[in-house]
Amino acid sequence: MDQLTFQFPAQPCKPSAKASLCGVVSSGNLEVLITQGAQPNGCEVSIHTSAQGFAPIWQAVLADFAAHHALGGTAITINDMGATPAVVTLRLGQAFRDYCGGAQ
Amino acid sequence: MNLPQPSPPSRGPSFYEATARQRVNRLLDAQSFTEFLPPQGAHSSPHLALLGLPGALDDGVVIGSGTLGGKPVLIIAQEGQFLGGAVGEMHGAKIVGLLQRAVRDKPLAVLFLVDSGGVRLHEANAGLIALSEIMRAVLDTRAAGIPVFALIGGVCGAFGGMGIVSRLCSAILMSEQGRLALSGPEVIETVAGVEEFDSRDRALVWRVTGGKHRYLMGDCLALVEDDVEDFRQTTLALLAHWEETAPELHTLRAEQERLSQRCTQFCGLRDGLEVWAALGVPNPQQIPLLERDALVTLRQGLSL
Amino acid sequence: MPTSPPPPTWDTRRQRRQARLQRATQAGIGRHVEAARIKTLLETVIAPGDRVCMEGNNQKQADFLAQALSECDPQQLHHLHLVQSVLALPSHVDLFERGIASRLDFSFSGPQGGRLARLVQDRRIEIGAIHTYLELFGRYFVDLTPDVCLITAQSADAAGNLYTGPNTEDTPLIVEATAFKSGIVIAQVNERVEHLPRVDVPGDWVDYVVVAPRPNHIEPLFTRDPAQITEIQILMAMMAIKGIYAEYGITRLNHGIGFDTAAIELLLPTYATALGLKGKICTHWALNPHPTLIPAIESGFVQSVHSFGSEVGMDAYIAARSDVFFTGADGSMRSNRAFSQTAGLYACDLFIGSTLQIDLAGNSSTATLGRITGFGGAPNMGSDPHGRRHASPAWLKAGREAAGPQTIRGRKLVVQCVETFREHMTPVFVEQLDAWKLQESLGMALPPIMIYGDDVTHLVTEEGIANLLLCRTPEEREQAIRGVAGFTPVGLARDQAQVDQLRARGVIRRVEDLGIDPRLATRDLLAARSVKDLVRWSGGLYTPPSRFRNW
Amino acid sequence: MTLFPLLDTLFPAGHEATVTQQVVTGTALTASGPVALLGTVDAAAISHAIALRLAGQVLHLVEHHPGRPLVLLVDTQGQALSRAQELLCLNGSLAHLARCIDLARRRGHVSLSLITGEAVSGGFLSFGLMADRVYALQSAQVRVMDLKAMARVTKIPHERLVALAASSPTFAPGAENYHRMGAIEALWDTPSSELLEQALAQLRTEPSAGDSRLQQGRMRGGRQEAAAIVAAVLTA
Repeated sequence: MDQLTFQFPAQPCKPSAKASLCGVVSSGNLEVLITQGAQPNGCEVSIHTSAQGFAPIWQAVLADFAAHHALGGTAITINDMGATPAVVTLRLGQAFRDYCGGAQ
Repeated sequence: MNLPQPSPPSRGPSFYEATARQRVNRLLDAQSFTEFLPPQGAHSSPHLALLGLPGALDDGVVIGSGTLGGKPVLIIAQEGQFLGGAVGEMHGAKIVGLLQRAVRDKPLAVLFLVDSGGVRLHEANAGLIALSEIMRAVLDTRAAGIPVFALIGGVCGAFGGMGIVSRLCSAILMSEQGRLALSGPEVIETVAGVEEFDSRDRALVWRVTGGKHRYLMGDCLALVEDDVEDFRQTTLALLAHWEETAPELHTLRAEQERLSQRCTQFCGLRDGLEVWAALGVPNPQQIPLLERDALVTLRQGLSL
Repeated sequence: MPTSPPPPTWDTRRQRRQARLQRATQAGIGRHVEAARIKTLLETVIAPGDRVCMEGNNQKQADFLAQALSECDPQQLHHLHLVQSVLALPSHVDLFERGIASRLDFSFSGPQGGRLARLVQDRRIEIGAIHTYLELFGRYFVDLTPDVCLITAQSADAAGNLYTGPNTEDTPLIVEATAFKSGIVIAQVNERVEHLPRVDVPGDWVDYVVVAPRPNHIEPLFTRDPAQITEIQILMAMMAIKGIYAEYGITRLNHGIGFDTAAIELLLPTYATALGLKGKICTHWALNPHPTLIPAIESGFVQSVHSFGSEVGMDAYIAARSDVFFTGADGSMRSNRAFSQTAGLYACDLFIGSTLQIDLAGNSSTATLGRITGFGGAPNMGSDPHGRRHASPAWLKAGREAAGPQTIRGRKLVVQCVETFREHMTPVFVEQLDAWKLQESLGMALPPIMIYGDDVTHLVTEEGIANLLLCRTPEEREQAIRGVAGFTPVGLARDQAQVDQLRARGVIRRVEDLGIDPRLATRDLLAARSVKDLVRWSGGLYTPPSRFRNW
Repeated sequence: MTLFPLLDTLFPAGHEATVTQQVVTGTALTASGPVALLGTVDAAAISHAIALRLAGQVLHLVEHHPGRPLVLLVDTQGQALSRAQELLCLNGSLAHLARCIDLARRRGHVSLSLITGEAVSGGFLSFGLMADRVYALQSAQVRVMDLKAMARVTKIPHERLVALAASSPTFAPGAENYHRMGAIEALWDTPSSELLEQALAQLRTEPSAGDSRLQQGRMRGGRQEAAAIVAAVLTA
């Protein structure tokens, strides 16, 4: 298991929920929890993943997501069991939509 | 053969496919659910972490309170997709805590959405003890006059200790996709051989453990569609007239008689088809294809 | 005094055949052979060095005869040259391990791919070539004509006429090549009957018939459980329908067997209908009877389906839908792999399938190290037939995109639909295919590439669609591929400026460029979410195999 | 120790026990009066037949000997593994057995289990673990699954499991682990009538104290999480 943490600069978001959770930790899937973070202009991500050695890909996937979404002021917790980047992006999108009440 | 006309399937949200969280939210009155020990602020199982496995923030079970038809209920929903919904230390303790809370808070009922293979092997001892505690807690809850309904229709069914727990509940509601048994077919196949139980023969697995068979045999009270809304409506209908009775010698005597009698009656049978034939079902091989309503009608016609 | 040369003989094959039949008669074997005497028959009528074709494709198998041949005495039968579509059964490989056969020309090996690779490395087998089906079928009539064929059918009558049932598949073709070049035709059947429902192979083309102790094995290869279709596959299916099927007006097509294409089939009654595409796309098919096509058929999308073979559990449904499927006077389906392959190659405007690896030139392969799997139908379906003459709007549009308005020919659309990573984070997009290493390690003449890059017209991934027809240089083509390769190393090494430019030109189109709302990509969009749903759609006519049931 | 010498040791004042088809039934005398004996031998696989015979005995006890303590003798390899058993809902018969023991408790019968041989999964859950207190002989084997099988199922290397088992009582087989986790009250090095009398006496002084295994598990350091989680649910 790998434990990874990342921080990305991001535009502040306007949350409409205290927290949102999407997905289930199961083969090829993951859970994404978004809660309030410490820095309004940044996003902190903490990952537990069963797939070892993919830190650069996580970095790229998350940086891309952070570049396209106003994630500032959030903390993202991820428990992963080998989800592909496509599934990661999908779950991040679902969780973020819930967190912002449908506003993108 | 009297075939149904081609028809697109009903499009309600599938109970089988939904996650535990989706089941809870769709089963209870809208917006009424409050989760106890929600994922935010929770930590996942330290035992899994020790084994190098990622855990889930809810440890595979969602618990909380809400309303059903405006009445207060407590709810437990196991997540079958996470490690087979299996019971570990934290998972089990959440359920025990919820049931203790039921004894204290006296909700109208506890809804137990079972979706589990039983003990989580990664925490085997903790899981087994937790299951024993859940068994005792279910009986305590019922003894306090609060019904506990088991709803079975998820990907993992109810196996192992959770199969026992389900049968300790006041009533079981199952969809035909649901399975209820003790040992999983894979376990029996591994130990006793493929001739004893071919776990890849899924039609056989369902004829032995599936919702329709359990319903025909009276091991579950209600057969429902694989639709969260149907689970909701059936639960509401049952609760409307439910009276939870304290455990009595005579009821257990009656159950002892029922179980003994049927062991004699169906002794040596190994397939649902044989049992259904013995029950007097005219075309047993048609049972798997029957729609839910037709099966319910058929059962009402049997002298059980 | 000069001796005159002996007069030439022009019927050595026929004489040889007569001699063999006579030996069998002397051994007391007539047209109808007892199962217990099958090995004697094979050892009597087959000779060392013969070319033998054992029927077996990806569905039905002459498994009883294959097993019997593999148990023959290698002292008597050796150096056989197998010429057959598929090397699928363990008994097929046993023939080489036991020294009965030594040479192989084939198309596909599937589950036996690992054992086959080891035999090649140990030099216990010589491989002539890995063919596409149509090439191998063609060579049966040119230079690989079987001396003996071992085939399988549903039933036979007293005269040796054969009924194949819905799974006719390769039988008529193999028999024709063998019987009309003085070969010997041996058939295993599931039953002897008084009257056949219909005659698929005339009895005078068949020399021996044996009732096998067990019915021939048929694999439910084309059954995809809708429950396993992912949201990503649904998203890609939406892109294919809106970005390719609708834009080119694809009416005649063939689908691969994966979940990606099953998703497309299950979106026709929902998503495609909502887009107003009913009657405008997907009306005519060269396709096995996929259970996942049932909702589209029931919704009135589909006018015609011709099939390579049947599918387990679909027979009653097919029989009840004779407007759609090709059925005999008896009511059951008649399939034919050679005809359907030809239809897929020449009469269809689009092939779409999936693969395990794609390189920077768009070459794709399902070969992995240590296995020789060969190809299924994909290479014929997934290639542009340069000899095609008849036009269709889709074919012309593609041709003009590739070569400008003055082009003198159209193009078939060949689409690869893949998620950029497979399970265990294995990238699909690679700098170099494993096929090249496999070629080297096994000393093959060609790398086992399934679909050549220059035949591929479109790539669909979760990141978008790349239209390779619009690329004008190899560099553009490479960047277009990188531009939809996601977070794979190939995708991360893209030239972002060039990719942006390709997107501006419409060569690469993202989900948002296609006007697709990714939030709709949920399993609720599937016309059927389970095998049980398919049964309901079929009105109970579809009876799925046990392993696909959860009721 | 085989059953009858063990019973002689535990009940010097006398006992009448019979074994038929792996089921032990009988009565024994203690200083404080008669107790009912009930259990299985030879690592019985619990089937419908065994579960129903055990349950029937418990119902007989409740009906005919109100208040008489119940001593459960545990020796089970788990549930019977067969298709015919599952066809008739084996989990249902085991649940029925558990309910019968629970009824006895609610009717004032104190109960203790003694693991004499094996105690495994379903057979243990529905019978031995339903008693007020569980004791085990030092030689008892308590488990869900052995580590080799567990390694196969969980795909975690066997050596890793063995190494981790040394520090964690959570997953490895062993009565001592179950003691640390609160499910077994004590291990009896040398079984004796004194130990049994003490255990019964203790039960009588704190009848129906409820399920205290969570607290025991926490106090003994074997289950660090469970009690706190239950408390948190109650205050959530």
